Amino acid sequence: MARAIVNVPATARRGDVIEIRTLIAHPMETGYRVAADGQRVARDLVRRFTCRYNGEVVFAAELFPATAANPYLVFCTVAVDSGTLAFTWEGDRGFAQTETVAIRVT
Amino acid sequence: MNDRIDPADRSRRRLLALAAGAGAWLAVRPARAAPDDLAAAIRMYAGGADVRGGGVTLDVPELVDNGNSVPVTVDVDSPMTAADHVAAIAIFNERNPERDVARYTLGPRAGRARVSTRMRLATSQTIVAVARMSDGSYRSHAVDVVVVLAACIEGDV
Amino acid sequence: MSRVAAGARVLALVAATVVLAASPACVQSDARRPGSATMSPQTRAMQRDDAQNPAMLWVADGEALWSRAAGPAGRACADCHGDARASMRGVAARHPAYDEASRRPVDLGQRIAACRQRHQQAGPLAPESHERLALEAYVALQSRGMAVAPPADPRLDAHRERGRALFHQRIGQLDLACAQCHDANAGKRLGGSTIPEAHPTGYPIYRLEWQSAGSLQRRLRGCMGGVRAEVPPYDAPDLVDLALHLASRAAGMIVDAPGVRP
Amino acid sequence: MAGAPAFAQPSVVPVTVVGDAIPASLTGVPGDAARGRAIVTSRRSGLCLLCHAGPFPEERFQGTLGPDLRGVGARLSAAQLRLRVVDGRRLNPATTMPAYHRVDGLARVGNAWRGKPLLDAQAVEDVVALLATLTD
Repeated sequence: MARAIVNVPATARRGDVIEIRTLIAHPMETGYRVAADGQRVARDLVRRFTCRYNGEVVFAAELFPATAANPYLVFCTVAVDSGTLAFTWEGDRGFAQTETVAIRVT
Repeated sequence: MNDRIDPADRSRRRLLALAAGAGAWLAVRPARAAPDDLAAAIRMYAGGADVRGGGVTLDVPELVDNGNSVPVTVDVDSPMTAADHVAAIAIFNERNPERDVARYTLGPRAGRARVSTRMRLATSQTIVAVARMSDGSYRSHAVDVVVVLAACIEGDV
Repeated sequence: MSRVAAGARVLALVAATVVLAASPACVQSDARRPGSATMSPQTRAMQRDDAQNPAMLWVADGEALWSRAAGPAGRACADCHGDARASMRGVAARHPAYDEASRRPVDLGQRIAACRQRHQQAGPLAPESHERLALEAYVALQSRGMAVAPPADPRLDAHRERGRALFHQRIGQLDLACAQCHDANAGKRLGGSTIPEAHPTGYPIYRLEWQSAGSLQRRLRGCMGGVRAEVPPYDAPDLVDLALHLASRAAGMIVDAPGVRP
Repeated sequence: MAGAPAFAQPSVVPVTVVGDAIPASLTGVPGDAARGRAIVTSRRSGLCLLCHAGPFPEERFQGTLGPDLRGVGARLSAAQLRLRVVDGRRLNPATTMPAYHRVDGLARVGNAWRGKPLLDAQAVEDVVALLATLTD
C-alpha cells in the first residue's frame, strides 16, 4: 500500500514562488541493516524523485541510504500556468508511484 | 556551531552506538578516517573545482533526538534567473556507510534555491551541503551535529 | 471507594461520557506534561505540522480503509459508522473501554480488530499490522484536541487497579517499575534522553527509533524488554490493564494523536 | 543488618554484610579498575552512565537519576561501595538502583536473564576498584 501526501497550494498568482511538500511511505531499507536472524536485509530504496510541471521537469532528486525512511522532501517552484504538477518516485524492486495535483494560476 | 569532538571520541562513540543497537541500520562498515572520504566525495562531486564557503546555509539541529530522522534544510543565495541560478545541491555526510545523502537538480524554474529533507545520521559527525552554481562554481557549508544515542535501557521486541 | 463515588460512577456509566477527570484523584491541574513537551523543537514541529508528520501516511491509509468494503459481509466501517469525523469523535479518548462480547477491557486497536471480525467477517487484523495501525491512527485523529476521558465504568475498575499495580511493580533483571522512571524520575535524563511522564496522549505514534508508526502496546513491550523482564504477547491483558491505568493518569490531558516521538 | 547471615544463590557469590558494607572481596582477586571503567561506561553491561554522571569524558550523554559518581571513592569505602553495587536495596528498599549481584527477589525476569546477576562477582570487584579511584 504505497501512499504519498503532497502539499501544493491550490491556487497561486503567476510568478509566485510556491512551496511543495511531499511525503511518501517507503522503508528506505539501506542494505546495511542486519535482521535478528543475522541476515543482511536487502537494499530497497527510492532512488529518484521527479517533479514535472505541465510535463516539464522543474525539480529532481537522487536519494541514497542516508535519506530517512518515509522520505520527506520540500522544494520550490514558480507558478507559471494553470495545469498539473506530477510527482514521481522510482526505486528498487520496480517501485514507481506518481501523484498528480492540479494548480490554478491567476 | 557545536563544539568539535575529537575523532577518537567519535569513533569510540560510534562503536558504542553499534554495540547498543542504536542506528543498527548501518552496522557493517568499520570506522575509518572518514574526513578524508568526505573531502574526496566532495572533490569528486565538484569535478576538482574549488569549493568555497559562503552563500550556502545548511540548517540542521546541532543536537538531535534520534539519528534516524534528522531534518535538514539547504538554502542558497541566488537570484534564480536563467543567467544566474543554482543548478544542483548535494548533501554529504562524514560517518555514515556512504558519503552521499541526496543530490538535487534544480534551475531557474525553482524560483528559490531551498530544499528540505530528513536524513539519517549514524553518529555525531559533520554534514556538508554543496551547491553547484550555473557558472560552474561551487559553494558549501559544513555543520557538526551531535546525535543523542538511544537509551538502550529500552529494547524493542 | 465511598458510596457517593460509586453512585456517581453508575450515573457516569449511564451517561457514558462523564470522565474520571471529575474525580479528585485525577484533578492534577496541571503540572503534567505530554511526551511532546520534552522533545526537541524539530521533533515537535514534525508532530505539529501534518505535512511533516509521517504518521499522516498511516492516517491516509486508514481513511481509505474506512470506506473500503471488507470480508464476506461486503461492508465497510463507513456503512455502519458513517463519516468517521463525526462518529469517531472522542472514541480514542475513551479507550481502553469495556467490550461486552469479550467481557474485558480492550484498547482502540483491539476494538477495531474485533469490529472488523464481528461485523465485517473479515480476516483478523493482527496487532501492529499496517491496516490495524492505519485504522487506529485515522480513528485516533478524530479525537485530536479532546481531553483524555477514561470511561467511569465500574467493570473496568479491577483492571485499572491491576494496571496501577503493574505500573508500580518492580520487574525484570533491572528490577525497575514503570513508576520509578516515569513518576519519580520523569524529567531527568536517562543517558541523553529526557524521561517522559508516560502519558499516552498521542498513540499510535510515529517513532523515529522505529522508523514507523506503532501502538502503545509496542511501546510498553519495548520498555519491558529494556528492563529485561518477560514481555507479554500483543493484546495480553497486562498491556491493556496498564493502558487503562495510564489513561486514568492522563485523564483530562489533550489528545495529540498521531504523535511523533524520538 | 550487622552480622547478617550469608545468603547463597546458584550464580552469585554469597556475601556477608557488616553494617552498611561488604568488607570481603567477592572473589579474593583484586578488582581491575580499567576493566571496571569499561563496564561502568558500557551501555550493555554496566549501564551505569544511563543513570549516573561521572568523570568519563568519553561518554557525552550521562544520566541524572542517581548521584554523580565524581568523588564517590572519597565518600565511601570499597566495602561500602561493594554493598551498594551488589544490592543497594539492603540499605534502601526503594532505591532505583538495580542490585547488580543478586538473583532472588526479582519479578518477571525475562527468560534470557533469569538466574543471572547483572554483573558476575569479578565484574563487581572491577567496578568497585574503579569507583574507589574516583576520589576527586
